[in-house]
Parts: sequence; C-alpha cells; structure tokens
Amino acid sequence: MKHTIGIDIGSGAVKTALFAFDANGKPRWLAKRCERIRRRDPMTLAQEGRDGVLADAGLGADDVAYVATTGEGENVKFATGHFYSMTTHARGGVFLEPGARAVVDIGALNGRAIYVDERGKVLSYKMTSQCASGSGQFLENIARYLGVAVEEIGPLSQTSQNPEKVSSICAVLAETDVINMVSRGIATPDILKGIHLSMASRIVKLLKVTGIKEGKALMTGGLALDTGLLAAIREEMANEKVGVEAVAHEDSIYAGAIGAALWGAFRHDRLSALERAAA
Amino acid sequence: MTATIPPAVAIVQRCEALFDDLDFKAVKAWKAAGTGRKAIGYMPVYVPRELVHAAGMLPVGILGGGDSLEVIQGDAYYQSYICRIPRSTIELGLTGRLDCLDGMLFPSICDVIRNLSGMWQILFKDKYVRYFDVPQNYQDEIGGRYYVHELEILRDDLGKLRGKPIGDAELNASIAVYNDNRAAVRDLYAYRARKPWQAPTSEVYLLLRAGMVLPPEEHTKLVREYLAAVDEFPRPKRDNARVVINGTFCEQPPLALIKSIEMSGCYVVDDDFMLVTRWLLDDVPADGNPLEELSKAFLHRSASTAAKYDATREEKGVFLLKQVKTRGAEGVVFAAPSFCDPALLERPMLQDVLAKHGVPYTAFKYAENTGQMAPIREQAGTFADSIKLWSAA
Amino acid sequence: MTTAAMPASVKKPQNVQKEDAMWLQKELINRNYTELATAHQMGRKVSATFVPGNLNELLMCFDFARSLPETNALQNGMRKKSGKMIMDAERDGQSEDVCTYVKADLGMMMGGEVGPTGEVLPRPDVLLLSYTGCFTFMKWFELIRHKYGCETVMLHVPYQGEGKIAPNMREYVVKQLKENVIPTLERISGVKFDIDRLRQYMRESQKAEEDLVAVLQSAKNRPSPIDGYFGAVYYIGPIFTAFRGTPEASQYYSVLRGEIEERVRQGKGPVTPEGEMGEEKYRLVVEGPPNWTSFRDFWKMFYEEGAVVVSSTYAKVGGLYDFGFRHDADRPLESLAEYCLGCYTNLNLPSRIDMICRYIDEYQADGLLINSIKSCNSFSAGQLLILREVEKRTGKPAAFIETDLVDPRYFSAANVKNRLESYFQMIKQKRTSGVGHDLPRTIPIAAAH
Amino acid sequence: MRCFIGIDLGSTTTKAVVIDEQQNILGRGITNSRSNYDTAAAIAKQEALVNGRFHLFREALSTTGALNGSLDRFLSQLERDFRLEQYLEQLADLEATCRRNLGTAKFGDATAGVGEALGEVFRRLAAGAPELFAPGAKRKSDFFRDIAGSQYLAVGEAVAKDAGVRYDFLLNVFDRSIIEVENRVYADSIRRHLLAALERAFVALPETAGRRSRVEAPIKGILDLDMEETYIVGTGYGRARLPFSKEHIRSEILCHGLGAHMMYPGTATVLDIGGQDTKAIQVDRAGIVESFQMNDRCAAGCGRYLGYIADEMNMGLHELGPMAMKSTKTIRINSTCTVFAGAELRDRLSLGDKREDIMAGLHRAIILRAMSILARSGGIRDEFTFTGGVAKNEAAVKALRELVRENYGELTLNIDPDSIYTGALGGATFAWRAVMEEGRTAEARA
Ligand SMILES: Nc1ncnc2c1ncn2[C@@H]1O[C@H](COP(=O)(O)OP(=O)(O)O)[C@@H](O)[C@H]1O
Ligand SMILES: Nc1ncnc2c1ncn2[C@@H]1O[C@H](COP(=O)(O)OP(=O)(O)O)[C@@H](O)[C@H]1O
Ligand code: SF4
Ligand code: SF4
Ligand code: SF4
Repeated sequence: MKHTIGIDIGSGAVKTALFAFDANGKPRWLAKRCERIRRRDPMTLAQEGRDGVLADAGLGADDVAYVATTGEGENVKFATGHFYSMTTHARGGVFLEPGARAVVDIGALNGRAIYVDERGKVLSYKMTSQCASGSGQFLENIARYLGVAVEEIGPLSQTSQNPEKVSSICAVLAETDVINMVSRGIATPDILKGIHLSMASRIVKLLKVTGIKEGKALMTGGLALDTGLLAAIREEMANEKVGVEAVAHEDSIYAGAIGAALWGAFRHDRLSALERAAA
Repeated sequence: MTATIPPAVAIVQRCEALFDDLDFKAVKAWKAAGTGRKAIGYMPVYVPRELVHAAGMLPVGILGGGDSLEVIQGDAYYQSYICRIPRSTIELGLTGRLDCLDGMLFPSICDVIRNLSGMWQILFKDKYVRYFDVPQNYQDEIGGRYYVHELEILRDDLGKLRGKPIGDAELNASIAVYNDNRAAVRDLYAYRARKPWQAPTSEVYLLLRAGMVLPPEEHTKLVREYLAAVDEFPRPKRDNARVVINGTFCEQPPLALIKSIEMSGCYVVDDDFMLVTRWLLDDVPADGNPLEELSKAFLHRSASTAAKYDATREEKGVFLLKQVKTRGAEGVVFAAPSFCDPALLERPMLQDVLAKHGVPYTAFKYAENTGQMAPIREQAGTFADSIKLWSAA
Repeated sequence: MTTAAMPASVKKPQNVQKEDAMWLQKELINRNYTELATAHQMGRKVSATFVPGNLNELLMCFDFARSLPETNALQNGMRKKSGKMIMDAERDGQSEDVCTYVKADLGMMMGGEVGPTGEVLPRPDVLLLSYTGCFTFMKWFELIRHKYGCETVMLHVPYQGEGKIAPNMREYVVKQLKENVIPTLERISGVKFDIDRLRQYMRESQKAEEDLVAVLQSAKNRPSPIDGYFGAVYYIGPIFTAFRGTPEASQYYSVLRGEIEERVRQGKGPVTPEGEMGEEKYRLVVEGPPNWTSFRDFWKMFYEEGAVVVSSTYAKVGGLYDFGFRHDADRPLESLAEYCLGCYTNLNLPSRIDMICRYIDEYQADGLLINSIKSCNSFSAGQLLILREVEKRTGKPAAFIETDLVDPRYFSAANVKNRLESYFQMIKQKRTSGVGHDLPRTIPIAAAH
Repeated sequence: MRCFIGIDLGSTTTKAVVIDEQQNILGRGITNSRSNYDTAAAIAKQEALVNGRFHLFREALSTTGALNGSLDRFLSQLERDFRLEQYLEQLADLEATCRRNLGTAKFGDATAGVGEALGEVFRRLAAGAPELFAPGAKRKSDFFRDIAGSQYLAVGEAVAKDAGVRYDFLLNVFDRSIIEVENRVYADSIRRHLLAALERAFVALPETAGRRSRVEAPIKGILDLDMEETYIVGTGYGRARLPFSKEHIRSEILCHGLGAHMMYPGTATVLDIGGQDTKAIQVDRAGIVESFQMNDRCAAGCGRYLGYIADEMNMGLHELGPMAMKSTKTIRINSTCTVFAGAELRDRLSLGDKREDIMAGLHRAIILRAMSILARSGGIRDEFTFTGGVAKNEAAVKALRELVRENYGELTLNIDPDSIYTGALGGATFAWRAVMEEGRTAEARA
C-alpha cells in the first residue's frame, strides 16, 4: 500500500491531507489537519501537519512515498516535490466533487477561478490582480469591525433585505465606506450582503473569463464555508445567466492539499517507472 | 589560488553590470574615447539604428528604470493608470542620467510614447528630439514613399548634428554592420531554442540588453563569444515546458520575473524582448539605395507586434504561430505591462488564433518594478505543470 | 454647376422656432440611430469610423449610413448602459486596464448590438480606420474585424510630432485617400466617387463651422452665455458626427447661433439642466473629455458653485475651427487631409499647451482644470506636464481630477467634489487676498542641471 | 470667554482645537473616528475643551503661586486621575453592555460560563486600571477602544483558558459591545470626574493637601467659567457628514495650509500624510493655498498602511518607528498596497530579511510615494512643514529628511509634536477669522 501526503501552505492556514492508494491506484483519504497560521512560522506548521496526519493514521515518516507541497510551500525541506496551487486545487476539487468543471479558490488575499476538465486538468484560469480589493482578508476585517464572528457572516448575510453595495474599488477605502454605512444606520446583514455581492460579481467575472459554460463550480479555500458568499455567487450567476451551478463541499478547504497528495502519487509512479527503465 | 571564472559566466557578469548601470557609464566611456563623439537614445521597438551608426554616433536603447530606480519625479508626470516606462524614463532624464545623450528618438509605439516625445521637447530643450513616425500602410508607393521621406529627414538631421551629411556609402557600411549583428542574434535565438538549458533566457536577455549600450560591432562579437563559451560546458537539462513569451516589446519585465518564469518550470524558446535587434527579419541589401532598402525591409520583411497594423484579419497571429511552430514551443505566455493598451488589446486576438490552432497559453500582467513574484510563479508554474503533467496522460 | 444629391434621409426642414436648437439636436442624433437601424432594410451600406478627423463628407458621397462607435459608447454611458457592456467585454477577455470606449463598444456588440436608443444597430459593411490622434483606434477596429470579419480600410494619419503639418504628411494622406480609401469605398458601396458631390458637402460644412465658432467664442462675454464644456458637448454633437455637411446641420447651427447671440444681448448666463445658472463666479478652461456616466452630477458640481467653463479642448476634438481651419471645397482632398492631421489629439504636447494658454488669456479664465480620463492615453499621458507648464506660463492656478469616460466604477463623486471645492475655494481666496505671489517655485536640484 | 473651535474629522482620528480671542491655543482634543461621526466630533471637541480647562488651571494656579514647585506634578496627577475616572466609568458601561449583548448572543449552553468569565475579566480590568494611569505608565494608545481592547484581549485569553470557556465567545461579545460604548458621549460626567480626580490628587500628593483651599478655589472658578463655543469650523475627510451648515465647513486642503502657516509662518510647502490620503500643498506667505495634489483613489502608502503593518506584527503604531530606526541595511519595497502590506512583510521575512530592515524599507516606500505627490504639486520649497499622524513616526521623518536632502538639498523641515492637529488648527483659525474679521455669527445648526 502506497501513501502520500499533500501540504497546502496558504497565507491564512496550513492544510495537510494523507492518502493511501490500493494496488489499482484507487485513492483513500486517511487523515487531515488544518491549522490557522496566526503569525506563526508556516514551515513549522507544515512539519506539525505532516506529523499530525501520520499520527492520526498510525504511520511513520518512512511509510510515505511522496510528500507534495503546494501554495507557498516551495521551500519545505522534507517535501519530495512541489506543485503549483492551481494544479492542485483543480485536481483536489474534482476529487471532492467529480461533477465540478470549475474550481474557484478564494483565499485570504488572492482569488482564482480555474476551468478544468473531468480529469482535473487545468484548461484555463484567471487570477485576481495585484490589487487586494475584494479579498477574504477584507471581509474578515470588516466582520471584526462589525463585531461579527467568522461563522456568523454567512447566516447573517442571508437575512439581508436591502443589500448595500460597496462602491470603492480599493479595499482600504471600502473599509471607510463601510464605516460610513454604519453611521448611516445600514443594518449589519445588509452591509455583509453588499460585500458578498461585490465579491461575487468579481468571482463570477473571473469565472466567465475562463470560458466555462456549464457544469458545477466548486468553491474551495476557506471562504467556501461562507454560505452567504455562496448564496451571493448563485444570485450573481443567475443574474448573469451563467449556466454554472456553484457548490461547496465541507472539505473544500482541503482541496489544495488533496490535489497535492494525488499528484504526488502520480509523479511517484512516473519516477519509479523511469528508475526501473534506467536500471 | 582563486578559480578562474568560466568565460560564459564572465560574459554574463559583464552584461549584468551593464544592465545594472543606470548611469550609462558604458556610453560615457565610449564618448570619452574619441573627440566629438555623440550618442542618440531611442526606445528599442524599432528605429533604423543604421542611420545613427552611419553618422558615427552610438545608438543607445533606453528601457526605463527597471526595478531598482526610485521614481520620484517621474510619478509627478504620470497618473497611476499609465504604464511605468515613461515615468522611469523621465526620471532618468530629470536626474541627469541621460545627459550623455545628444538626442532622443521616439518611435511610433503608442500614444504614451508619442506624448512623451512632446514632453521631452519641453523638458530638454537643448537636445535633439524627434518623434520618428513609421507607416501603417505597407505599399511601397504610399507608405514606402512617406517612410523614405521620414528617413531622409532623420538622415539630414543627424548629418547636421555631426556637421557633415551622411553619404550612401557610409549608410551601406552601417547596414552591413547591422546585418552581421542581426545574424549573430538570430544564431543566439536559434541556439537557445535548440538547447534552452544551455542558454537560459535570463542570460540571453542580459546579452541583448548589453546590445543597447554597446557599439554593434562589439555586441556582435560578444554574442558570438557567448555562444561559443556556453556550448563548451553542458548544463543540467530539466523537465521544463517550452514556451514563447509575447507582449514584452516595450516596458521590460524585471529580471527576477524572467527568472521566476524559468524557475517555475518553463524554458523560453522565443520572445519579443528588444525587438529592434530582430525587427528586420533578414539581411538588408547593403549595395543598393540604402533608404529604399531599409524601407522595403520595414514594409515587407519585419517582425510583428501590437504596435503595428495588420492589414488583413488573416495576418493576425501568423507571426506568433510561426514562432511557436519553428521553435518547437508547447505554449505561449502572454506577459503584458499593466496599462499597456497595445499589448492588452492585441492579446485577445492572438489568444483566439492560438486557441483555434490548439496552442495552450496563459497570461498575466507585470510592471518593470513588480516586486511580488509569488503570483507570477504560481501562474507560470501551473501552466508548466499542466503542460508537463498532462502531456503524459 | 452640379448640385449634389443630399442623403436620402433629408426632409424639408419645418419651420423652426428660436428655442429649438436643443430639440433639433436631439432630433438629429435620434434620427441617425433610426437611419442606422433601418439602413440594411433600405438597402444602404453602413460604415463605421471615429470622431477625431472623421471623413463624414466623403462617406456621404457613397451613401453610407454612418455609425460612430465612440458616440455610441458615450450615448450608452449617458444612458447608464455602459457599465454592463464594459463588464461583458472584460468577461470576454478584455483587460481592465484598457480604454473603456473600446470595451463598451465590444460589449454592446456582444449584447446583440442594441444601440443607445434601443434599436438594433447593423453590423458595419466597412470600417474606415482613420487612425488619427489615437493609437487605440487601430486595435479597436482590428478587434471588431477579428470578431466580425468586417472589411477595414486604413487611413494612416501621421502625428504632428514637430507641431506642424509637413507637406509630406499631407501628400501621404491624400495618396491614401486616392488610392486606398476612395476605391475601397466605391467597391463596397457600389457608388462611383463624385468629387463635386464632395465639394458640395464641404461647402455645407463650412457654413456650420462658421456658426459653431461663433457659438463657442461667445463665451468670451461676461457672463458667458454658454458653458464651453458641458454645454458644448451638445453643440458639437452634430458637427463632429454624422451630420457635418448636411443642410440640417447648417440649419441647426444657425438656429443655435441666433439663440446664443440673443442670450448675449440679454446678458444671460448658460442654461443648465436645472434652468438658468446663477451668478458666474469662476471662469475655467477645461482640458480632457468629460465623464459621461455621471454627466449631470458632474456638471452640477460646477454650476452649483457658480463655475462656468469658458473654453475646453474637448470641444475641439473633432476639429480646431477656432484657429481658422475650414473645410475648403476648392482643395477637397487636401483639405480633408489637413482636417485629419489637425485634430486636437494629433497635436503634439507643446501645441496643446500653447492652445490652452491662449484660451486662458483670450477667455479671461481664472484657471485650468484637467479632467484626466483613465481610459485615454492619448489625452492623459502628459497632462501633468501640461498642468505645470500652463501654471508656469499663465500664473493661474490649475487643478487635476481623475475620472473615466464611460466606466461608472471610476467616477468617485466624493473624491471629485472634494477636489473641485478645494479648487474653487482656493481661487476665491487668492483673488480676495492677492498677497504673496512672490515666492519662487523651487525646482528639484537634480532637475535643474 | 469666547472660544473658536476647529474640528478635523479624519478617516482614522478626529481632532479638535480651541483658540481664544488672541488666537492662543487653549486646548487640543483627539479621538478615534468611529462609525458615528457626530459622536467623534462631539468627543474631540469635548476633549479639547477639557484640555483647554487644564490649560486655564495651569494659568490660574501659576498666577496665584499656590503650588509653587509642584505645579507640574500636581496637574499631571490631576490629569491622570481624571483619565482614570473616565476610564472606570466607560469600563463599567462596557461591562453592562457586554452583559446585555450576552443575553442576545446565541452561545447556547456556554452562555452561563461566558457570563462568569466576563465578570472575572472586568474584575481584573478594573483592578488593573490604576496601574495604567500611574506616573510613567506606557499605554499603547489613549483611545478607550484601544486600551480596553488590548487589555481585554490579554486578560480574556488567560481567563478563558482558566475557566475553560471559548475565547472566541469572549471576543465576540467584546466586538459587539465596543461599538456601542465608544459611541456614547459622557458629557455630563466631566465636572464630576474632575472633582473626583481632584480628591484623588490630594490623596496621591499628600504634601499638596495642606494647600487645598488655595488650590481648589481657582480650579472651581475655572470649572464654572463658561467656555462659549462662539464659532465652529469643520473640516477633514468626513466634513460633509458633520451637522454643520455649509458656512461652517472648509476644505481640508485650505485648513491644512492655514494650520501649517499658523504653526510655522514661513511655511511654503506642506506635506500631510493622514490615514488614507496624502496631500501636498503649496501655500503663499499668507497661508493661502496656491496648488495642491492628493493621492488618487488608491490608498497605497498612507497612514493606514502602517496600521496594517502594526496589526500584522502585533505592535502598537508608535513602536514601528523606533523599530525601523534600528535598521542597518536598506531593503527596497516596491508595492505599497496597503492591503498587501502584510503579505509583503511575510514574503520578506521568509526570504530571511530582518524585521527592522524591512520596516525601514516600508517607511521609505511610504515617503517615496509622498515625494512623488510633492513633486506633482510643484516640488518642495523652503520652509517645508510635515503634518498629519505619520509625522509622529520618527522613521518616516528620517526617510523624509534623507529624500528631501537627496532631491532638493538642505532646507528647513518643520515638524511640530502636535502636527496631527494642523487641520483642526486651520479650522479654528478660520472660525476666528469668520467672527473677528468678517463679523459673522454662528448660524443655527443645519
Ligand atoms: N467559516 C468561514 N466562513 C467564512 N470565511 C471563512 C471561514 N473559515 C475560514 N474563512 C476565511 O478563509 C480564509 C482563509 O482561507 P484559505 O483558503 O485557507 O486561504 P489561504 O489559502 O490564502 O491561506 C480566511 O480569510 C478566513 O477568513
Ligand atoms: N503615535 C503615533 N505614532 C506613529 N504613527 C501614528 C501615531 N498616531 C497616528 N499615527 C499615524 O497617523 C495616521 C493617522 O493620521 P491622521 O492625520 O490622524 O489621519 P486622518 O486625518 O486621515 O484621520 C495613522 O494611520 C498612523 O499611521
Ligand atoms: S487600490 Fe487599495 S487595494 Fe488596490 S492597490 Fe491601492 S491600496 Fe491596494
Ligand atoms: S508599455 Fe505599452 S502603453 Fe506603455 S509605453 Fe510601452 S507600448 Fe505604450
Ligand atoms: S484612447 Fe482615447 S481617443 Fe482613443 S479611443 Fe479611447 S477614449 Fe478615444
């Protein structure tokens, strides 16, 4: 039995997944770990993540055929190889949701929409630009300001009656916009929904640019758990008449780590075959 | 005992020093080496450097300030939504770094450069400044006639600047010098396409940059020495995807970006850096009427770029496709400067052509001073991953 | 003498009233859209071309219905439809960074070519790419050609890099007209070129041009009877678009001129969307196109404060008539070439600065306001130098605001208002105090080499 | 007495300055701009008036000579005690509000536990309060939100751990309540607090107790003095939201120009770096604005940028400068996108750069942006005055000095410790002019 580990080092959290493969190469997910970085050293967290999943599965470091990193993990010393995050999110996304034809990853700073085929091959993608407007971080800051816990954002946003659009392009100025809204007496759910809508419009735009026409779009990354954003994206898709269904998965946040583990197994087989041929 | 530096490394180091030198010491040194020597700056998309050379002057390619110039005054002249290169060029000028130039040529690239020529006229009143227009009509009798006239004006102006008209013989000699330079650069590009691990693009790029400040004869020699030197020692070959870079013809990406693209798993096998070195695709006859020949080469045998009109729809993307085919590329990386209207408006058309021919591509934007490479690596890396991982499947 | 046939649409003008200029103008613009919408049914071919240096008279010679994509974009902007079109074009792969006129146009085409008035616009039979004063034009029509396969004819108009029209440039343009443009238009329209018909239209143009100049120059009066920017964009509508050369246009301008001259006699100021403007407190010269998506709000920020624009460069994008140019029926092609070569954005920067300084002087303006447009490199690149130079040469204060043509995302009302208010208060303060103009401006040492 | 007040409603802080008929500055007040602009303005004004009274106390006491030798000590004790009184009242209010909000939070079974933990947290906070206002004590900031917030976070974490309650719940209750509390103006309590503080001061400084009556009389006299709000001028980013009529509003550009002129009459160029804008202003010898430039919509490189960095490093704003001053190596930072600041910092740290060097690079980057805006407004002329919150930051000042010297040569650089009040001072001066020179009277509030 072959085992691989995928480690996804993000700007907000480190996610780790451990997989086992049977003789036919069929993957089975054994263990997972997710740790928010909160100003700690990501490299240490990566190590802890690896040790953690191994402990959960009762395995040792020697039992692992390939440790694959993704995200900002190019420099992890104990890794066997590295894959770029859209490669891994695509593969992981299709693993979680086989019907997905697009994977939308909204992280703390950047957002990406990836158009994939049924095998998880990246057909095209679109990333947000250098400017951080409309990022997860922004939403988090605003929620803190409004005194709303991260888990509450989604449910609250969905109670909104009159969403108030956030106009500023810049995330910093948008913060002031929001403060202005509070002073005008706009209700918290309406503000949150407004932010969700403006994020959703950006995301749907990214998605459309990739060229996807139909199928499911799986949200991955931390914001996939935000039901308010998902709802806003659905509304926006309907408005824009995009025939794509936005879905989330409870393990969405692990998509990158999963993809890395799966690709690790693939490369492991290729490399072993090459070594055998060389011998 | 210190180990001697391998010749290839020494050449690259020399080029790097030229690249890093924002004070144009090489130009100053060249001028100091003879009395009355003059240097003329130009933006290296295309100007007929032959004319400058024939006047005994040094043509100097000006490519903005890169990522190490602190732009202070330049920003005073440009809004945030205009690309970087004009502001860093202005900064170079205002800080006296371009004082070694006796004139400046602004070729017809885009509205930004066009207006920059006027700004130069105002800010540097004592210098020769010319907006050098090129025809977007490719008929000899129409565009050609206009172009020959433009060339004549430039020839006259430069002749006046040096105090003696430029003769046909001088011009033909310079055409021959540049034919030789183009041949060397063609060899360099062909070599890199054959063995990209031997001649990485970060080095090829530096080599071309050296040509912006060195006299052409010296540059030709340098290119040939490099080629001979790199071929001596094998370098490790990696499992990389072969790509063509497009969109970088004006504002240059930082060197770190070129390195990042290579690091993330791509071999660059063709590009549009400093097109002036490869604008004319083959030799210009050096025994005819020089201006006519230069004009014909421009009209009928020149590279394609977003700054140039394609007379028919069918021509769009042909040049790029040919690059992909002849260099054996597996994909195209569109890297355009932020706010660059020509490159960014051209891109969707080129992408459409590539899609129709099944050539994969990816695209991103940069600025000459982009500091964050992580998103670039991620995009180029994903692109390389997808070519590599899926070509086997 | 041959009398040129007028375009099919021309009906005998009804009896017009004096206050009818505004109504006439609307009528003209709307009718052009209807004409365009029905052109193909009526068996007419359709041309598309750009505003600066446009060859309307020439196109009329071939009976083309005439579409101007820039005008479509701005009309869509004013009707608040452009935002979606731009987003659509961006979703289709266009970059956020590029000119929004292009994107609004491409977005409109994607949305079934429904024009500003709701009528479906036809696909052009020919794109006349008069590449004048803007490089983006070239890419714009390449994009349309790429998508729809329309036939394109290029008219390359060289830039006045040295601040003058050299004979070589004129010859080049005339040659292209003769050998490329006219034969192509003949072939596509099936109409033979008749130079006398062209002459006739050009004569008609000249009449309108005279009246337009009188209208624009009326702003030299105090108070100015017109707003030379917000008002002028309405006045220039017909002449810079599909109507120059038609008798309707001539009639419109003579009616308009009459009205304005009457206002001067009565000592009245401009009419704003909210009626007569109050006291004229500030007289400004404006450089740069307006913002269309919030046009009314934008204008309001001026008239509310008593600011009137006495002259603007934008009102000259389609022709620098106030410095003497007129279409000349005696040298038809040469005159067309000069028209193309002379349009505002084809001038080099020093000429643009001269022109603004002249305006400030001749129109007794309090200062210069630059509305810098994110979209338009042609206008915007270099405006900050213009600002400095004009300040230096005239000693009048200048201010800078940033908006966009038709992208509603780039009009930040609070931001613009803040700057305008500060600017007006500054002019007022300077005027009332009049102290301390003696401080020398330091130039950075590095720059003063 | 007649008072002329300027209020500068900034994006991060709201400042007020009170001047008298002779244009002497009586008092300055500052508070954080919050969601309710009226409150922010009211509190800043109230703070300035309180500060003004302290100024008057000092004048009165020094003329009577009642406290010869210990005047400074006494007044600073009095002020700290006054702050303590205010703090305790707000703390009590915060606790009550937290309890109310706990009632509506959906913490299920955990509610009771959180309630107990809250009690413990506030017990500890109240017990720790006097220490915060002890002589020489360093506070991260002077705003209730910041002081209480950082105390609450620290104490809360410990309490939550001990009590086995989720820390998140405690945080959540706080985040909900702080907005309510900071939007209350405790105007009625000023007099009470001052009197209570006076008692405390006599206790703290027993040697003064003997002179009690000689001290008390002038203080009470001043407390009874009517500081008439003769004319108010509002300015700043949020001025349009102030409940003033148009006559009482001035553009922040004009106010900054005039304020700088009032502080340094030789001022020719003003640079103001605030929370989300950077302004370069040229003024003539009368303080009248000749030209100005501001950053455009992008807030890159403004004061808020430092705020993000401070958050990312878990430091106070005032600690950034000193840290950057320790740098020995220059690192070039090209992106000053405020939001990406944290990412850039992490990037650099992971490349092995030292924190202080990165900090120095960041400060230089901010100033570089400001230099561009200055260049755009027409360059820097002698004298050059640097104002706004960022002028408090020594590393920013150092970078500015260097860049000014490199680009413009030697010239006078003015930085006032109170430079953050420049706009408000300009406003107050406009208010003074409106009445004293133009003979206007305050209009009814719109
Ligand atoms: N339940 C949730 N609801 C909303 N947002 C969440 C939730 N959980 C995490 N997040 C957000 O997800 C983001 C982190 O996502 P992640 O994909 O890990 O980003 P990165 O890959 O950049 O580290 C954070 O901004 C966080 O606020
Ligand atoms: N004590 C301090 N030390 C260093 N920087 C400070 C300090 N106080 C404020 N600042 C800086 O000043 C900025 C606020 O400046 P301010 O002029 O009040 O802005 P605004 O007028 O927009 O509210 C903050 O973002 C911060 O960067
Ligand atoms: S607009 Fe705002 S988010 Fe965007 S780059 Fe500027 S500061 Fe950053
Ligand atoms: S980068 Fe693009 S927009 Fe900028 S000057 Fe060059 S061609 Fe023009
Ligand atoms: S760049 Fe300017 S002139 Fe050109 S099409 Fe756009 S708005 Fe018009």
